[in-house]
Amino acid sequence: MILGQSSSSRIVSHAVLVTGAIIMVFPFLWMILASLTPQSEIFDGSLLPTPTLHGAIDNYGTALSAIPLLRFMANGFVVCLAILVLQIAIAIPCGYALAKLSFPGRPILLVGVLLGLLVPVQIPTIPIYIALAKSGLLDSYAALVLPWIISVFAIFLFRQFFVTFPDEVLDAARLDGFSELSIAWRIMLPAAWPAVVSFSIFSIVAHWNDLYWPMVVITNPDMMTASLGIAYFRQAGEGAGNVGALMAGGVLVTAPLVSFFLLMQKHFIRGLVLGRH
Amino acid sequence: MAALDLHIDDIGKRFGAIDVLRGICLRVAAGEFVTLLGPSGCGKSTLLRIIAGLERADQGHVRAGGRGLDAVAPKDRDLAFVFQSYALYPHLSVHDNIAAPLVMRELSSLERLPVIGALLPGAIQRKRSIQERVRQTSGLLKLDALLERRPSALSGGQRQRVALGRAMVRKPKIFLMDEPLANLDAALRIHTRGEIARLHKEMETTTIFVTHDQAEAAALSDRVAVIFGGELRQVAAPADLYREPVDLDVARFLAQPFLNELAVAAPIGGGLMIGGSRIIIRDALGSGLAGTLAFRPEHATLAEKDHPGALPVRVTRIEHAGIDAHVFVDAEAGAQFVARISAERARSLRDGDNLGLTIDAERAWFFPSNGSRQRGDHSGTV
Amino acid sequence: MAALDLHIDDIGKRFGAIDVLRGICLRVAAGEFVTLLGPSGCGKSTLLRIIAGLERADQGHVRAGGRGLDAVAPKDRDLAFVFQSYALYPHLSVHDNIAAPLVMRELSSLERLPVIGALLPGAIQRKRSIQERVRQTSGLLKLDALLERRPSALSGGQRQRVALGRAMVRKPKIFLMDEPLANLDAALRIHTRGEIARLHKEMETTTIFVTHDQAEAAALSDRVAVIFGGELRQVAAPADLYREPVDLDVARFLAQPFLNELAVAAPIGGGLMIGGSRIIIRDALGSGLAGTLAFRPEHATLAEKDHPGALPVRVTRIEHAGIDAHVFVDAEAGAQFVARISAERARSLRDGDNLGLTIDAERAWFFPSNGSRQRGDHSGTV
Amino acid sequence: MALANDIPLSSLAPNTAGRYRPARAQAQAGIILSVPATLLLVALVIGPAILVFFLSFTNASLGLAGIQFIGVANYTRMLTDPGFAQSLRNTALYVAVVVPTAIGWGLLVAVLIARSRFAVLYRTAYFLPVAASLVALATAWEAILHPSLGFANTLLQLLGASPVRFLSDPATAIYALAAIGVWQLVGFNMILFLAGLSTIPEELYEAATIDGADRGLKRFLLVTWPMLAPVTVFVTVMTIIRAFSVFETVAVLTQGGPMKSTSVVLYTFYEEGFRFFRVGYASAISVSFFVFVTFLSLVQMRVSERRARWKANGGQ
Amino acid sequence: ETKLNVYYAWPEHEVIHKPIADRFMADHPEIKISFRAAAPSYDEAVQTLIRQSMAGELPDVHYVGFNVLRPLVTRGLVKPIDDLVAADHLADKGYTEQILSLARIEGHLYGLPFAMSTPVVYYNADLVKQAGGDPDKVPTDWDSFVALAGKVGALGNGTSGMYYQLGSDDWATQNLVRNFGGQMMNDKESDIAFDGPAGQAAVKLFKRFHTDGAQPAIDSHAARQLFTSGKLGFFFASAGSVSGFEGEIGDRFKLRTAKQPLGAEDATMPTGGMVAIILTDDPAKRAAAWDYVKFTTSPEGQSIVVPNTGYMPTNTLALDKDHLAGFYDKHPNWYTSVLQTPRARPWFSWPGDNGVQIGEVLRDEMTAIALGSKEPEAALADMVSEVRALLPKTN
Ligand SMILES: Nc1ncnc2c1ncn2[C@@H]1O[C@H](COP(=O)(O)OP(=O)(O)OP(=O)(O)O)[C@@H](O)[C@H]1O
Ligand SMILES: Nc1ncnc2c1ncn2[C@@H]1O[C@H](COP(=O)(O)OP(=O)(O)OP(=O)(O)O)[C@@H](O)[C@H]1O
Ligand SMILES: O=P(O)(O)OC[C@H](O)CO
Ligand SMILES: [Mg+2]
Ligand SMILES: [Mg+2]
Repeated sequence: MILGQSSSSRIVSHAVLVTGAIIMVFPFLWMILASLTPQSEIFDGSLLPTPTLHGAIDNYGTALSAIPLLRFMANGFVVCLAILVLQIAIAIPCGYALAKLSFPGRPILLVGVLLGLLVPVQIPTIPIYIALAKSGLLDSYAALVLPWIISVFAIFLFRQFFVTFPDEVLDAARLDGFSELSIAWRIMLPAAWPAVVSFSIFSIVAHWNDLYWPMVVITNPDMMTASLGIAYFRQAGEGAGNVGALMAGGVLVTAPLVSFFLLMQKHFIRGLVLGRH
Repeated sequence: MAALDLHIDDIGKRFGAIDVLRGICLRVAAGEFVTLLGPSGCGKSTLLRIIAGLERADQGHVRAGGRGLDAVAPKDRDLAFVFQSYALYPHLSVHDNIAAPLVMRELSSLERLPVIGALLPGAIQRKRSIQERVRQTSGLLKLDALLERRPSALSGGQRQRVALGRAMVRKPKIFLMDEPLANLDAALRIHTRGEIARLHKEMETTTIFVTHDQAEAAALSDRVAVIFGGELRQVAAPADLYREPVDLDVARFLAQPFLNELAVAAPIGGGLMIGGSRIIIRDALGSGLAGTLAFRPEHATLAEKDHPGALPVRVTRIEHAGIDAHVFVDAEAGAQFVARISAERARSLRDGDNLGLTIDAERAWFFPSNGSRQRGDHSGTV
Repeated sequence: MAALDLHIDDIGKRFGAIDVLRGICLRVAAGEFVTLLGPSGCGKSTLLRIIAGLERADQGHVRAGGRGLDAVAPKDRDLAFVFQSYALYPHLSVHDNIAAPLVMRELSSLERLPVIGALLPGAIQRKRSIQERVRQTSGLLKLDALLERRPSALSGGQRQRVALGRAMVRKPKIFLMDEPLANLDAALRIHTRGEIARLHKEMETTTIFVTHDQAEAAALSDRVAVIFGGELRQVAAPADLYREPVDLDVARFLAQPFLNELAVAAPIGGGLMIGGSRIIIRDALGSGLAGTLAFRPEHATLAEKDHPGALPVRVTRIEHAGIDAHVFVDAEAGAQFVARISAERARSLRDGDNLGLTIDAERAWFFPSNGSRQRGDHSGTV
Repeated sequence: MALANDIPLSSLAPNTAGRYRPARAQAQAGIILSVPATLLLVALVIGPAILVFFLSFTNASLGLAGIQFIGVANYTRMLTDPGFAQSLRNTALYVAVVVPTAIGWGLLVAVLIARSRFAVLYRTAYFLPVAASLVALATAWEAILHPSLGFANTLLQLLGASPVRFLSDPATAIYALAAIGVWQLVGFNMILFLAGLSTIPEELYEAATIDGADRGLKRFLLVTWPMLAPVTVFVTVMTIIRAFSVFETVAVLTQGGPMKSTSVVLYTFYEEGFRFFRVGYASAISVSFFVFVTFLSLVQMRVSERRARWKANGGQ
Repeated sequence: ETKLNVYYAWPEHEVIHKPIADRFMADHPEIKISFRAAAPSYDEAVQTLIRQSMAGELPDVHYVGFNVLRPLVTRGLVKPIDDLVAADHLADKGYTEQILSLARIEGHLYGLPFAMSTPVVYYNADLVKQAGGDPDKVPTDWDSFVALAGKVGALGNGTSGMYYQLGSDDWATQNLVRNFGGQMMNDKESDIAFDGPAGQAAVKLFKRFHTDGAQPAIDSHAARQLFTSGKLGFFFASAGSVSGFEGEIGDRFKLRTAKQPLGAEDATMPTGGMVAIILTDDPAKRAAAWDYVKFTTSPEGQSIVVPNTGYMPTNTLALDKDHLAGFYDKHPNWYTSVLQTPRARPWFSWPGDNGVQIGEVLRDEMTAIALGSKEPEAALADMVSEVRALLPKTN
């Protein structure tokens, strides 16, 4: 620690941070409180909902019985996981090739990747939707997963990560008898682990939250993802619906991911840092 | 173990418009320890990588034990490479790092798989044999206690030993080492260099070692190959190199910490006036050549101020160097020299003292501006 | 320029459970050049950072020119710090890097703004003065041609010079340098160390210099302070340190590349039998102390195998080191020694030669296992 | 004297044909490794994007057969369509609020957190919105922002202010959505900035301390801000793209209302394409969207390029 | 075994669809009913259907809003069922021609009406009493109604007077125009008609709701929450929500319904509700679907629909003693809509492909009036021009 940090500036900085943190956390707090409060008392004029046991039982009971919430979440997990695994499986070799191998077409591919980085993900959705419709794949996991398995962002991220990976290790591997393919899988993949973690968070956040695409391709409730499911649940009862139960559903949908991310926070930062050196 | 000789034949390499290597020819005998020495960027690493097959030469050939290597893939060249940055696999334990070259060579992809691999009959035996050899190597390098650690949990010196282990484990016929000591601190560098010497002695593997530290090169090598700007200037045993550098560049580079130099516009009648005395440069006699007279600090002596034939100088700085000391002196007309004298004697000297500098002309060199050096021979006193 | 003396008084520092520094007392005279020397992790940087105010001592005081610094912010301590990694601002040009300490001190935030700043009357003058001083400094360091470049476009040596320039530009009263040469290659390290010596001579600023390279310490310093494990073991001029190390650690550390050591279980009647001769260790006489006899390679000589009183040894390796060579020999019972002899003589030696080793007992030390060293005195022949 | 060079034998060195080429082995591997990504890139990104470009010159309509080339009619319609103009305005407003606020706040938090003793606590709090399911939390926001019963208005009334119909008032709805957008992005940007901050060598701060920039704005301007330049470019581009692509909150909370005051470009695109099936027109919107975002990102990158150049040069 | 895929609007209607399907499957073990995720509104449902039709993913049975049957017919997604109706002699089974006509387009019958509603006034009897009104006699003319609402709004404590819900389609807007004896388009559908005096009166009245009736300019989600938490006097919505409201309100206050005030003698109102239609082409499925559609509209099906929503039955036999006889006596809140049936007319359906978007235009302009950002006349003028642009050019 450096000498001479004034305590007044420290107090100001804490005040700023605490205020912001309260704003950040408040919706969660409200959601949790509302999920424990009987529907009729949530908007009873008090500042915050006041939880009761039977309210909690009611709301969570409704959330779990009125809609197949667990099924939605399971769909969400399957979809996010499938997308993530495929994205990584496709992006890592490509990122490695772009970073460390010179092959014909590499400059073009690199330009393609950079261009792809600029194309907002919604742009190609109309042709993809038509293609999925024509091949009868709407309302399926394939429809939810396929369009996203190529992530130019992942390719770019891994490429940046690999560019900083020491060439000497690759040379050592070549001398040790690794083929280029086994270098990609046996050396680059484990080495990219921190970047994989970072990317996973980017990817899971994006696809867990995505409403746009599920809204377009999914009509069968058996195939709904968590986001779509909650949006759907929200419509029930002409929207005013059962706020308590809705919040209970929100808590259930949010909890696993939040806990997972909080655990992974540090790795996330580390992955980003390593990718940048 | 059988070592191989290595013939490097007229190797040339360009990167873009730059000739990084030009017509390098070098023969390394089986079991010999040769150092490539030269300033940064002179092409040492490039040459080493060409030998390893990691880089393709634009011209020339490499042959080992009589076999041309040009068409051989790096992993089949039966040589091992030790990198300056160690180049360990960061995700593998020390054991697995050392085992990697064996595993990749001796196990099929199927056999390398963790569970299935264990079920294949041949694989078990081969895996045992690999483990045995890793154990031997780690014993030799005193790494036994570290086998389970990741490289990130090792000190620089330990990492370097693991890198050596990985290179040694499959008993290659030729060792290539690219500044393996550069990242270590002074004490560790000297210690590890002793270890490399010991290992070479034990295994007698043909070794090519890259460094830009002349002391390291001198301490380790049978012969030193000095490279400047992509050209091989001189190949010689350390002692010979010390005594007979072929040109001013080499002399300077090998004279760390210091080389005394005196520009000579044109010798007067083949001789040179220093401090009222004339040094006859025999080889330049009558040629009227311009050039540089050079001599090492240890070949200069400090005498009384009015010593006959000595150059009058004034002490400007004294640097201690163990048993000796370097004394920096100014001569007239701004020339500066360094003399290496015993620390004992240096104790009696002070900055500002007026002394006389004499040169051991037998050991001084004359390097004409164009061409290689001629030994400066003394005539009479200096 | 007026230099300040520096008193370091009983400094102690803990990190967690570890005592990183213990009761360090050191007085540096105004204008003196003192080096902190010690192995990695011994606390050199921590001490330097405490002096700079970058770290707070748990105990003790730092005073400069009689003024207590404990309550003074780093920027007001009137000292400059040169970092091992140079710590240049990568986004600023060389000029702006050097100017940074002046700009930060002498211009207000408003005046630093590019356009508005130029409109403020006082600022223009002060900016001119800053530019003038930057120019002076860059002239001194031969950086004029590089002023517009970014650090990334400089070589290691140039970066180091910029770092020095940034430290010098505001003419601080004390220089602190933390291994400023560690990242340079061998040749450049020696060159830059000469430059630092020259600058110190010109400016006569009190300087504390950290290194773990004993040659560097010896070459540069008026005095060297040797630290081991957070303790100050010895402070002495390089030549004294060379001759009279206070304990075995110091002796070893200062004996790079090598120190000969011989464990002595218990001197027989205050004497020690080597090669059939007895060395009398005067200070241990009659005390029956156990300890280590140590001597430097340059204080061992190689004689004929049957030289009277010489220890019979066999040559195992010869390392060339310029005018000298290190000869590694094995004695009976596995003891190993190194002798430094002239390269001339070494040429006649071969591995496996049988010779006799004699020790210059006048220069050998005896370090009892507990306590500091006693000089080993010879009795009769060795 | 030692022999300087051995004698070259190269005169009889003939074929270079059999030479092992490290480059060729790598080229083969490079192609194999990049083929899946290349194919998918073409099939799922570039191909469709090109198709969209062509569709934007047609009157294609989902479900109705027969496509006609109608030139730039979709584009001229876009220019004259007040609905589209409105959605552009809304998007611009949203972006103008979200981008600077989310970046500035994220940066402020990161800088303050980096030196705080409660860093983990704060970081966790700010990171929560990133990890949450936006749709669920949007609903919580809706309740909090309820025009009369919500927490926000209860609080306002307690403080003596008159209630604000956040999401029901066309004058405030887009800002309410922007606030939710900021809420969700701050933590994300903070994490990116924290990652950037952790790469700044401590020695640089120490050098600044000794140079006289030992705290506050001085130090921030001398070290932190310039050193964060590359991260800032990244964060800015990411934030711009995400702000332009706002969809979830609109779809869930306002469906573009009230009175189209929150119909942003992407939502308009969705409505035109997937609700009203005007594929041609939707394509034209998305093409313009792409051009616009690309243009903005490029401008941003160019502006920051100079600041970041030292990094690109591999600055120490 | 035949599988039927059923799709309906309004997720909260699960409370009727699921029990009906269960009961049906119990009787027809060979038929398996599965549901698609409910659409949030009739308009969304039809958009989704059109999308699904392109993917060949149409459900087998759908409950289409009366207003959006027409675009499905125009797109050829539904086939007439006149033959089936005739073959089964449905006319004798409680399906009156008046009700079937709601599903008739250009002379063909495309489905069986499943539920019917009219707009009713829900009110908080406690608040009305507090404001000095008579909970048993809600005003039947707009002036006194608006005045009473204004008084409720003036009660303070965060209370608002009324909320005329625009909803997610044009039903409520049509209702206001019809309330003054107007229509949306002329009889030949050659031009719009809502810009006449009735339309003028409608938009002006809507403005008065806000200026005089203490209607807050908030979205219907928020308003509904306001009403159910006892802070709103009157709420205009479909009679189909009675059961939902009662459930949400519980005994927090006394919920009652009343007939809408009338703006003109010839006032009419659009009939809300939906038609069960068959979308599948597969003969086996069609047969099963026909059985299902008949069942849902049978007295048995209807006796599930009515108590759980508030809709009026579409099958007259449902009121018999085995089913709903006596139900209305016990549930006066349900009966209000029945009282309004003489004025009920088909919910007008827009020609062309843009019906849904026309609905949006109307809603947006009405919202502008609510927010005071446009004068009623200006808003009406804008509606006229925008709707014209969206109507088929051939007209
Ligand atoms: N892949 C490459 N592309 C272009 N130039 C290269 C490449 N590799 C090396 N060079 C250039 O070739 C020259 C020789 O490089 P090399 O690495 O062999 O030098 P070196 O003697 O090993 O130097 P050092 O002591 O710094 O390691 C340098 O000028 C370098 O910049
Ligand atoms: N901030 C810190 N927290 C905990 N331990 C520290 C910290 N800084 C230094 N240390 C420990 O204090 C000891 C002394 O560190 P210091 O950096 O002063 O050593 P040094 O002599 O400069 O070593 P080197 O030559 O490697 O630079 C080391 O053991 C180090 O691990
Ligand atoms: O009566 P419903 O349930 O058909 O609904 C009618 C309208 O859609 C309400 O806006
Ligand atoms: Mg190199
Ligand atoms: Mg240090």
